[in-house]
Amino acid sequence: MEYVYAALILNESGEELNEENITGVLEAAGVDVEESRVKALVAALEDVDIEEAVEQAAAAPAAAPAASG
Amino acid sequence: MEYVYAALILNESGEELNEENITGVLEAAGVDVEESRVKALVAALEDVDIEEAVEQAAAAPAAAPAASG
Amino acid sequence: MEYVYAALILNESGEELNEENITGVLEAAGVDVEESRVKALVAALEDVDIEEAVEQAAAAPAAAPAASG
Amino acid sequence: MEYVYAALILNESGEELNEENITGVLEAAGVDVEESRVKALVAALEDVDIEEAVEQAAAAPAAAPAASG
Amino acid sequence: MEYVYAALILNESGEELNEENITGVLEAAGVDVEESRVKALVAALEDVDIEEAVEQAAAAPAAAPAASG
Amino acid sequence: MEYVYAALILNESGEELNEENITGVLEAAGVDVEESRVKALVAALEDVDIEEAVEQAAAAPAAAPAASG
Amino acid sequence: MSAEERTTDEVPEWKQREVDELVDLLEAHDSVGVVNVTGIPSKQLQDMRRGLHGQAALRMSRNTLLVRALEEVDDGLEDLTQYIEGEVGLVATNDNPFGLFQQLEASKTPAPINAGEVAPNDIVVPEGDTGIDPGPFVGELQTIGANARIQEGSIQVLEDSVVTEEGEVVSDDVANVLSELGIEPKEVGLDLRGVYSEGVLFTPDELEIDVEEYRADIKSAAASARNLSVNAAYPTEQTAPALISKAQGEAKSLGLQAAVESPDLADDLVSKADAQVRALAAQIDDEEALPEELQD
Repeated sequence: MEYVYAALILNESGEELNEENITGVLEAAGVDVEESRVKALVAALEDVDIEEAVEQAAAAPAAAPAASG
Repeated sequence: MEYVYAALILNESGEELNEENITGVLEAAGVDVEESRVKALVAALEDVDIEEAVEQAAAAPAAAPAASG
Repeated sequence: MEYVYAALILNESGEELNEENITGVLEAAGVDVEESRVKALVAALEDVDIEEAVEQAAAAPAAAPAASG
Repeated sequence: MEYVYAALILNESGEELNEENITGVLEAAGVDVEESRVKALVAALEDVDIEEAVEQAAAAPAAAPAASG
Repeated sequence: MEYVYAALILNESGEELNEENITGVLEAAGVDVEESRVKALVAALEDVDIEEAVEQAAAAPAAAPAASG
Repeated sequence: MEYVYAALILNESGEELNEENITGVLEAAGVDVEESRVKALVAALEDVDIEEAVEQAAAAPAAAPAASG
Repeated sequence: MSAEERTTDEVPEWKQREVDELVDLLEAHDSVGVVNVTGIPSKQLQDMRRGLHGQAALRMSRNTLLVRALEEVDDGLEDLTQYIEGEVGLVATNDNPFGLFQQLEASKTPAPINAGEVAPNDIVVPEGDTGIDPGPFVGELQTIGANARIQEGSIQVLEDSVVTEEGEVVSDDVANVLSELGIEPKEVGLDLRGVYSEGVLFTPDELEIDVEEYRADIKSAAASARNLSVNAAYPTEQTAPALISKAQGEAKSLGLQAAVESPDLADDLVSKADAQVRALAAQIDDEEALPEELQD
């Protein structure tokens, strides 16, 4: 999921969701980045309205952590 | 939520979840990082089993009618 | 509800759930403490598994806010 | 959660929700307070209508039994 | 989704899930294969227990059409 | 299920859903193809609206029984 | 046609002509089936032939000639000769064999069963009013095992009653009662024994397609692919929103569990705390210890 997380950080920071930026975030986290996965992610997200997807997720009930911390 | 995503990426890459690393990831994403939030995040995550928390999210399938305003 | 919150804080800090401690927390918050309620609360919680009660609440997600702001 | 509890006690007592007060409540409960978490909490709650958030929680169906892990 | 279907066929036939085989299946179906997507798929599936991943229901976020205002 | 997956790939690639194409996809995946099953599939799918079935699957969070790990 | 070369003397010319006709028929169609026509009255057979017109041709002949024709075409059709036995006919169609099977099934009609015949399925006398006046018939019903009684001036069957099980021989008594009640337990029609189609021999059980099952399989396959795509974090156009949602859910779950002081989580953290305090308060059964808002 790290690729998706990276995309979401960029979405929040307002930076462009391109291969370079995703790769940069992942590398900063020490991920051994696969170029093909970055490409695939960017391609898949091209026509997706991230805000909308995020809002829908947010509207869903917060997933219940059962075990106390 | 970008701080939490950063923590999740580090969790997957296996890098240590410390202030420096989180700051690095966020900065790579162009986030204007607040030190106190990073500190707070690291402190909050100290005693939490991240794997477990993530799995619990999967257990509660998100599905609720959104009436966002 | 502040009395019960005080109990929850003490439960997390690991301090003893006694009258003195509850009174201390509440006074620090500027609450005008009623001694009889503190007494009653301490007595009532004697037979309660706080962890369990808290976990059950956590399991029920703070369900779907109708109108997110 | 103790930081959040502390904020909610202050909310009920009517005291100001600032770093000093939160720290005071937590210390009275014997919590080893992290300044950064207090800061982050105050910042996070700045734009939150606590009453509303609480009402929404109350509206939520009470509690599914936790399948604790 | 055709790439995923191709992986699932290979998983059932017992053939190795590698780039060559996936490309072969897709080409036989007249798909104009993108190498990077094939690579990404192989990489994504590397550490995945396909049987388990297939069975574990993925949340359907799109379920709730948001009447966003 | 491999026969059905093959049909779904063809459905996405836009190639005709006929015996030859299904057989081709399956053989490319190393499946030992049974002609009668291919024929039955083609005949049966004549009466199935594949798009609709796929959409229904996406809307309902996966019918597949969850074998959580 | 190669009829000129084939002047085998032992075969009467009319037979050879008939075989040639059959061969022409077989060669002109993609699928050929052998059907059992035992017990079908000729009138009904004609109706069925008419019903199939345009979609399938039904031909009857002597079995020896059918076999000869099938063998003459060769090309795999000779596999069908194993089914040429008893009263049979050939059906030829350009439809696929599954469609042919469906057509033939649909054309079947109910028919009475005679004493001495083997029940093709459980024979049931259904619950309900027989409409027959009280009389000895109630005894006949009871004799064959139907739960019958006189009620409200007529003979009533109180529950669905199996009077002959599948595979059993129908007795005189049963046949009489069924006839009296007008029950027709048989399905009469062209019974496919086997179909040869473009190189493949199909038996009837292979031809019975459950379209619903295929629809369900498609859904299940699509769901599997979706699950795999999301769970393996391999994004596709269709699953990208689900992945975002999943990532969001995971972050939220972690954030709430760790009580991360984030503006995005503040609402939920407050809600969670409130839910917890209420849950704990609910365990307190001393009124006096309860907050005012929770006291009665």
